[in-house]
Amino acid sequence: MSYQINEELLRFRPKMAQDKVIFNDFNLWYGEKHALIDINIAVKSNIVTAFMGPSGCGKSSLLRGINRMNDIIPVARSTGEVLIDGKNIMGSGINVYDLRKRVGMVFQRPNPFPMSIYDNIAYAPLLHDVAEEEELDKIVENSLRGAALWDEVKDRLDDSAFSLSGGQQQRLCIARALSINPDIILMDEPCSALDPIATIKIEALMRELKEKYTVVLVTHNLQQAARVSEMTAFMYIGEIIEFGATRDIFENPREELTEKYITGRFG
Amino acid sequence: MMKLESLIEKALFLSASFSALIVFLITFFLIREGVPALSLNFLTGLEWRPGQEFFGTLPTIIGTLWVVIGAVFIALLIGVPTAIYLSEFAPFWVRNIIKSSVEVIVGIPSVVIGFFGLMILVPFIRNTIGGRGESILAGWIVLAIMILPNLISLTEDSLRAVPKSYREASLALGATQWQTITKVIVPAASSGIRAAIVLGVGRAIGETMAVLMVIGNPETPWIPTSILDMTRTLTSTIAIEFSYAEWGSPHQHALFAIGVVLFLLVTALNFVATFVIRRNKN
Amino acid sequence: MNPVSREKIMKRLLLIAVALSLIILPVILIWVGYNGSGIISIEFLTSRPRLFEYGGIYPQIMGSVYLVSLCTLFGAPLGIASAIYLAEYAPDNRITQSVRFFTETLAGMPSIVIGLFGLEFLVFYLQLKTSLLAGAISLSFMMLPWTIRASEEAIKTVPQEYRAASLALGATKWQTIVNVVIPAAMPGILTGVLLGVGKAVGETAVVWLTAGSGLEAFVPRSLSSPTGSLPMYIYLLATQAHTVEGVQRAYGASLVLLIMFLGVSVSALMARNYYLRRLGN
Amino acid sequence: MRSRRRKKQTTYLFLGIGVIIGLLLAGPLRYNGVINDLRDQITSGGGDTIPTGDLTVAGSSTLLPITQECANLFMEKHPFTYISVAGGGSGHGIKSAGSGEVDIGQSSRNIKDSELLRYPDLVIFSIGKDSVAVIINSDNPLAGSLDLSLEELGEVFSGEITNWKDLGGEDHEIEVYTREEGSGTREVFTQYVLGDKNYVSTASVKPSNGEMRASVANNKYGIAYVSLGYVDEAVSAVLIDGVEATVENVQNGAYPITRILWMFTKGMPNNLESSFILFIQGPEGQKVVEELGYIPIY
Repeated sequence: MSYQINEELLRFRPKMAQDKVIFNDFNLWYGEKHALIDINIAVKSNIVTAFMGPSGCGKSSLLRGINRMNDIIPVARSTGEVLIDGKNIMGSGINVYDLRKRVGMVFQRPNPFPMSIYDNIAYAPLLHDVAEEEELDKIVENSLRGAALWDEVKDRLDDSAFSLSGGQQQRLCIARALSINPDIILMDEPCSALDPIATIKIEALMRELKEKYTVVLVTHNLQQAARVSEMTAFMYIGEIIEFGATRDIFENPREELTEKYITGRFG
Repeated sequence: MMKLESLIEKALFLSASFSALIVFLITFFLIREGVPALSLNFLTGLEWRPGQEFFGTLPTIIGTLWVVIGAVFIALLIGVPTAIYLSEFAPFWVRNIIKSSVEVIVGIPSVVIGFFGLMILVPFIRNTIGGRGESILAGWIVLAIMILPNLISLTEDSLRAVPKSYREASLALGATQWQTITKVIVPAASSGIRAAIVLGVGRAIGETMAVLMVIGNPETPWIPTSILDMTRTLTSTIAIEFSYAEWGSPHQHALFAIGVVLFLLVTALNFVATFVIRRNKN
Repeated sequence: MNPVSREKIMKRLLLIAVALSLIILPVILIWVGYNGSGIISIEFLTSRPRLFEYGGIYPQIMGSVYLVSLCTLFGAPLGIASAIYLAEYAPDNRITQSVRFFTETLAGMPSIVIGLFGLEFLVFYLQLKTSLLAGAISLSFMMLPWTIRASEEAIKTVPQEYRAASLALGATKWQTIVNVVIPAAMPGILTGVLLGVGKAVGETAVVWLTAGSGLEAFVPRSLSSPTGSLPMYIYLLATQAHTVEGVQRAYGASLVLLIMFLGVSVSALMARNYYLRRLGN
Repeated sequence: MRSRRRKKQTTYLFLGIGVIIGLLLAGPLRYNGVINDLRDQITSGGGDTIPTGDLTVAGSSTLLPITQECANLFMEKHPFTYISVAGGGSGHGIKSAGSGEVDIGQSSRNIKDSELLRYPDLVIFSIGKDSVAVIINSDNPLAGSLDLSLEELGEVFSGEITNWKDLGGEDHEIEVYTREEGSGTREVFTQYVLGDKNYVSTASVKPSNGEMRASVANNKYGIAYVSLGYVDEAVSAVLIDGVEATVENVQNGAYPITRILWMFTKGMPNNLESSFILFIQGPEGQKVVEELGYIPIY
């Protein structure tokens, strides 16, 4: 089995990039279940970092550690540190709502609100009072442009978000995440519910987004990780088995487990 | 911000507890007024003669059960097939028409249905079947009409909630549609149907005006032996006697005590319903 | 018998049951319409009752409107707030379970018991007298659990993904509920509230004991005025009229009440469709 | 701006609901205010002989039509009064008036000794009379000709005579209807006809005159007793000792079964209360009593 790794990605060296998110001895439990075990990695800024692994390995939980979305699960509890730009977001005195304003998130299935396209984007800026009414149109346009959706929807902003196709809906969700002007964008298997054409568009978008944002991608699709991410973490049953440049992971994995997974012998 | 959030949560909790508060108040006031009349004799006595201060409600309780059980049975006989038709066979537009027309029945004031029973149903029963017309049978029909709509829509909901894959699996095994319905879908929806029955029983026990107008309410109720017998229900006894009862008299206390019995019956049913629904979830 | 012919027979039996449940409504509607339409006139709808069984039913129509509006004013916000708590906040513990249990108990409470309670507690104990206020509050006790049930159901069917998306954008729980969950649940909530309104419009036993005699000649002048209502008027005339005139008025009032109920149902349907369209489903 | 539209729609919705509720509530309140203003003007300038003020009446639903109609007429005559009439039944009326919750109570049955003991301040007025007629179905072969003594009637209603055959009619069970315990009609019927006997236990209890009549009109073998005003061509009245139940026969004392309709106040009535009670007892009120099928007090 061979993977086609993007030319541009081959030039990437981890040392070239700055650390954006650092996990220090991060552990997470769901009730009795130890979901994440001693996570110690650093996500670099302005690249795409992929978390991959078989289902149930904890990759989504790890992603949700970055914007503390695990908090909304009543039985979840965690230890250790998660630093964003050097500041521990698990610490006391952190306003979780401000944190989430800095970290946009895109979910597995497109989940636009049952509102118009415009209102979907305007939702968060209005909520946080960041925008004057006049600026709102600008924010909507920029967010939609950022998600490469503007040209397709600019004449139908008042239509319901559900009138869009699945791929368009997912890009709308990306635009919505951009509307709060975050530093980091989390994507939780954003293409798993989409067809190949829509997937290609989203992947192209990810490559554009990393110019301005730090992108963290959860995927179970190895091809996708190889196509878009500079760095890849391979996880298995709550642990990081291997973390490094995507090229290294795919071409010379250090761990036997990684190799087995890459070559499709399990997972 | 967090403070506001927790304040809101507390306010919402208070709203939610309000219904509990009402139930407590109802219990308190019913018991306060009803307890003087509550005794073993009240529940097992056979004679109801308020003029002579005999307050035995056993025939009334049994009469209520007769009326309610029969009505629910008739409603099931008509309602479940209708629900099956709606969820399995009916084209979309037919379903819409039937559902909305059945739901309008809920809105017909019970007084109107009782009036209908008194003017049409009672003479019909007397002339074709016999007896006085005012009978348990008339009560069955009137009550069945009143609980039918809820029964149909709840049953239909639970039938529709059965996953499509069950149907496909059964049909793929060569079962006919009818076999699929009786062997797979109805059993799968049975807990929902059970809950609908319990709710129907509750509604039937509490129904007052319509039943009161057609079941005859004999002077001294007896334990019914035929469906053409007249009988009394708990609610009809309160409704017909309440307005003239002397305030503070044993008669008034006895009527409140009937209220207590009604309350207990309904609460017990609710226990059962909760139990049925909980078992459904597990 | 082979399965195919049995299937045919079964289907025929099914259709008989369907026909039976379908026939009830037209029979009653035609019966009421046939007997009641003769009396309906502008005069009947806009004047007040005279000499018990003559005159019109204007105060009764308005009385019903007042009672039901006030009852909705009390019942709906409380019901929706309770539903939000039960669906979004309530931890799965004893307290929540008992709150839910009591709500269900209230839903099953016979209306005559609620009427007795309204009379004891509101009319006598709180000294509200037989009045608009006492009637409306008692009615709202009846309506409350239905609103709670329907709204909770509606709120629970809002997909979890909406909440996750909103929270991930930095919205607080309450902001999420107000801006995303409630609008998405609106069709269900509206239907629930209007269902409760429909129940309240036709309720007799409760208003009998708490609101008024039914024969009132004026629209209520204040919250403490006795208030007539259509169901009570129908009950009085259906059972106590001396003459054909009176019975005819009972039918006429029944027709008006049915039309009011249909009006509420149709507006429920329209509101529901409007919201569904806006939500784009 | 698109952004505002969504918020505005919601705002309009709530505004609309608010306006509707406001209008509904404003109606009664505004009316109240106007009346009070007018009343203040009148009372400050006029004498104290004009009845003004609010009056509440509650009790028997038998008297309800009389009181309601008289209240309407009274209010037309005295525009600055407001009389609200509630039902609730005789027991409710006695309790409410006795405890001062309403100004005037009304009852279609006699006040019991125990009630007089509990509410010793009650001052009692009669506003009309009622008579009770026994009715059978018009298709009954005996219709129009049935003539019973009070004693025979007692045997019919207590179940000692159970077959029409025994009264000279068809061979069929007699189906008895009666009013509920506590009803004034029942009380007077019991007093004159049954004495100490119990009603036959298969007697069907009907909570109103109208239902009594409707039941007999629909039942060829039924027998019931109703207020005189409810006798019409749909049913046939039974002669008692040869006397027909008519207003004249009641007034001249030939027809035996009568009762009195009562009103009462707590303590001596004030100006407004006495004006209203006098109005009902006067010619206009008694005309209403008569029109509604009851018997005037004089």
